[in-house]
Amino acid sequence: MGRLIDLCKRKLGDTVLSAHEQHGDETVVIRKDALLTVLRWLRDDDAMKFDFMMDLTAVDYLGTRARSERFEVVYHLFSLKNNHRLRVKTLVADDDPVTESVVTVWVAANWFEREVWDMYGIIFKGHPNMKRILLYEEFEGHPLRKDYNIRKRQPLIGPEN
Amino acid sequence: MENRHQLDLNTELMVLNMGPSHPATHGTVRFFIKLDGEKIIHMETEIGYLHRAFEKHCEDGTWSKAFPYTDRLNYNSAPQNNVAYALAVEKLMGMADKVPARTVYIRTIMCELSRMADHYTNLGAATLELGALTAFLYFVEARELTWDLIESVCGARLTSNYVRIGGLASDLPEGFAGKVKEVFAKNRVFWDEFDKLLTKNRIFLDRMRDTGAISRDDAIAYAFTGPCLRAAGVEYDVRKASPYLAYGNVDFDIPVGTTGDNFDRYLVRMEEIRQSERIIEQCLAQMPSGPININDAAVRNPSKEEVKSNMASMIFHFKNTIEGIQVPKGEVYVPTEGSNGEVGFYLVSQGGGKPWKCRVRPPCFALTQAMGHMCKGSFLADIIPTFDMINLIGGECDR
Amino acid sequence: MVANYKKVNRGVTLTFWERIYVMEVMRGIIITGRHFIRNWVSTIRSYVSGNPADRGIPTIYYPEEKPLLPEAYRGRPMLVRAVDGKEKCVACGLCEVACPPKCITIVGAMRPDGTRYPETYTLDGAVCIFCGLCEEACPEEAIVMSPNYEGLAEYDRGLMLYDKEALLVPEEKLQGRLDYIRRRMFNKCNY
Amino acid sequence: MFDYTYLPAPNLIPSIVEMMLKIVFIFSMNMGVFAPLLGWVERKQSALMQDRIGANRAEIFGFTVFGLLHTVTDAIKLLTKEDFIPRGADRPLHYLAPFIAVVPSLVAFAVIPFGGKYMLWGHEVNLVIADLNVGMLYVFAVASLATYGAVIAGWASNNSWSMLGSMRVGAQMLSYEVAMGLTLVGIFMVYGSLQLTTIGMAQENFFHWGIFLQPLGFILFIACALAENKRTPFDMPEAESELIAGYFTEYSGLKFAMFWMAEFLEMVTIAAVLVALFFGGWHIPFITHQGLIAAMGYLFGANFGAIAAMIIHVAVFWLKVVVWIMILMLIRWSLPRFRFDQVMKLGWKIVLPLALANIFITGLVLLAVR
Repeated sequence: MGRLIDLCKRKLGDTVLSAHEQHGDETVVIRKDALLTVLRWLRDDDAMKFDFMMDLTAVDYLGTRARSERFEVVYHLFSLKNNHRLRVKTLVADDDPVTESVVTVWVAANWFEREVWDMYGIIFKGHPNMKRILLYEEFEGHPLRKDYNIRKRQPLIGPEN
Repeated sequence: MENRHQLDLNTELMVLNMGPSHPATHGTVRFFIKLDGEKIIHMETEIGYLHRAFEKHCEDGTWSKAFPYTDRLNYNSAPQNNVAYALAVEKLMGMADKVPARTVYIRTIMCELSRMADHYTNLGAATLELGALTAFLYFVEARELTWDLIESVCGARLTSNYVRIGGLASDLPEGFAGKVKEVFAKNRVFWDEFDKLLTKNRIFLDRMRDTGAISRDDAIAYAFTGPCLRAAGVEYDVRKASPYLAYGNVDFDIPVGTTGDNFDRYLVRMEEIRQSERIIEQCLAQMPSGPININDAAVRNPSKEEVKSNMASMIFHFKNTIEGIQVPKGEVYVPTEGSNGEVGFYLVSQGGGKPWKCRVRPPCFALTQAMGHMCKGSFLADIIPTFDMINLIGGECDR
Repeated sequence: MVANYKKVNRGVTLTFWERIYVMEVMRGIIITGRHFIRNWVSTIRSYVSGNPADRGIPTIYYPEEKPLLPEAYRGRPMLVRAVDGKEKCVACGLCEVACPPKCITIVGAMRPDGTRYPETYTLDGAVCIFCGLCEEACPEEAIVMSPNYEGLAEYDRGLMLYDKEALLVPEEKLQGRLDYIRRRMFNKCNY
Repeated sequence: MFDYTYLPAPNLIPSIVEMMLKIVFIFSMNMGVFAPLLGWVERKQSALMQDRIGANRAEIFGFTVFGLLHTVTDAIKLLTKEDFIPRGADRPLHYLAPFIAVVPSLVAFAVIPFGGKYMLWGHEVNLVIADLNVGMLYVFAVASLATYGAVIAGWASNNSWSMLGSMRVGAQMLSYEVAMGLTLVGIFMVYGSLQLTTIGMAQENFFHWGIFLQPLGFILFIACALAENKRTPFDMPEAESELIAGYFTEYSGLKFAMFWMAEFLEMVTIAAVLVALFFGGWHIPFITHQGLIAAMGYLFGANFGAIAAMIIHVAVFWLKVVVWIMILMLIRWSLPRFRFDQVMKLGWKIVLPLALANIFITGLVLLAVR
């Protein structure tokens, strides 16, 4: 197990649901309700100091997991000072796709969260502007969900003429 | 109405819709601006006009079918995206250290060539939009020469589709080093002329200096990467922080700015062109000979004779093409230094021949996000250099 | 052999002359004027001599002059007609599978002598992205990316649906590309 | 105050003929040669500066004439284009604006001498349409009228971008007109006249050219003239990457062509004023006006000699104008553009004080010399 995972486990205890290291990438899966406090700690703690939120995305594990763990919201963090990376995940249920927004922790999360809402339909509570970003407002469905057919047609929009 | 002179003059705010078809927005972004006179009070950015469902397409095809789509992310520096994707898949397959040394060096050269092409385009376009069309065309000429080099290797200028999992599509052409030398000699002249035309030109300086500035802390909070982050004085470059490809074996400088305004971004990019030349020259000098593909029948495409003569090769060839290269279950995030910033591929495999998820971290997505922050309080005309130095590439931002 | 961080020189100091714009205008004019005069002279020289190489301008007069393409160039995909007049294609369908935008459709059939051939082979030129993956997938060297880049655009998408006859080209015309595939893509450099 | 001598009183018919010929000449030079040809010159010159070829495809029977025929195709295109008026535009003003823009740049030429005075068969020919003794003031007055065209165009278009453009035009023209007037005061002090023919004659001696007597005034005047002309680096009102096309965003067809023409004609006028004030007008360096007439008279006889001298002088004048147009184009294609506030700063904080200083210094030097 990696150093960062040990540190996380020691500090966070049972907030860490699971952790693994693969190809040198350290990953911790944390409980959804503790997300904001954990991320804030990761950002501010001297041993962690994850000042960059490099990437925020989600993965749809439809059909491979229980529906209560269908979505994973994935945060890729990077620390400039310590030059290390950590992947933080949190599980989001199918029937209640809501999680905390981390815009208050990293401003950069703003658009990334909008994109996840756009593509996966996961709602970020506390986000200042939860609108679609890459697609248009009239788009039906969330295209990166695994149950969205790649050949699906969208209704025509626009003025009548 | 906290501004006093607004109260005095009873001015009315003007709402402007800049783009998506506006000369400065390249047709791929829309700014919603509230103006007080010429001063920007509020600005919202809207993107998505070039969305092409990159991730969905990648999930639909096999692992190796994603390469043509990665070309179209940052189309100014397509080979870089190819390399970034290939590195991620190779890491996921656990064969990152088995890639032949020659491939590593060729990939480095292609990355740097495309970085040069990207910076030429970007700097040129920035000056074009500031009105100096001649300087723009000098850099376009330099870029054309660079793209000719890329074309002679990849077979296409923009849609290179050059890198394969565990190797490359083809070897370098004969006499490549000589051609590179020729092109660099020409490009240096253009670089010097461009430099003389602009760097000390007071009009240009006044437009670039202290416009679109972002502080070091804000740049970090907005997850800036690449030249824009380094212009703000943050010493972060993936090539240095976690060397990949051959970057650990070459000697080069990474320019860093101080205040993070447009002029710093301009200077950082200008210097990076020079440093890329250095890297390429060193790589060409160190270039090892040998194969360009990994020696693994389950990954590489066998030659046509082999397919016809060898039963095992033929089976692998058909299996690789139809089912796709088998990638073990797992997930990986590989950061690389694109010309705009950190291009990271986050791949999830559930086993089998198709990616479960193929996410690219687009650098200019994060950069464009900060446009409103950077332009607030400045003039309408300052949007143009700021937006240019951000270097929004629609293909990458909107995917 | 390491990368170093280096501060760029931001404090560009301007001399008095540079600060009052005049010097910069003069310098700019000298640089662009040099290009102007050089290109003027060379253009006139090429008009007089009739030799396009005299023109110091990189622009190519396109339909009259053709660009020199590198041998790696990927143009329109073409089917190879073997020397005996038959298609090399055996309708195995690998290119159909390998094509990322799925622009190829093949219906295979059997000749009386037992060899397979494509009864219809349709390539939608409006969908093709010229990636060259079909060429790599083809085990028979039957589809190659020809250096042909002309006539690819039409006003009607239906006209861009190339059938087998439109795609078939005698082998000797594509020899350059076939050599390139054998030599540069799949030779000793590739085990 | 007004000097009425330019009125054709003594011998009416030759004077009217002379006047008509001069007007036709200037009009055909401007509208027939410069307005269409400058488009071609600009294209070709910018192309050669930028290592390109430039427009060269329009042809008649296989002849392309170095792309010259593109002026014809341009004219046909602009004439046949739809004349588009946006919804909500002020139609009368939208129509009026291009005329207001183009006319002043045409009539400003009336006071610029393109040759000296010549005696032909006992009739004195003065190669200027209207030899006003307030010559330059007239140019300023007329040139400032062109501002109205741009402002009205922007306002009448019912478009935010045009509006911003016209606001910029108004502010920029106003500030630079003040400065432009003051930069030339030095010249007027040196030559003691506002009349352009007098200034022209005073520059007979090569070392009395305005450029040598008023170098600072010359530089300031070029800056102001470029700003008045609204071309890069001072093209804020029409900055294509900021304001699309500024005040004429909503214009098409012939009305667009008129703005285009106005810009080119203004450039010709500026070049002509530059030549008349600073570069010796029609004079050939080191050859006096009378000297050339006498030399030509010796060769061809008095009358035909005067005609020959006239032709040479007119040719020299236009040559100088063309050279200056090309230099103005070089400047236009070499430099990036200012930001709007920087232009205003330059106008009010640098050019204007320098112009005042120039007047002061000129006055001191004149005092000391006399």
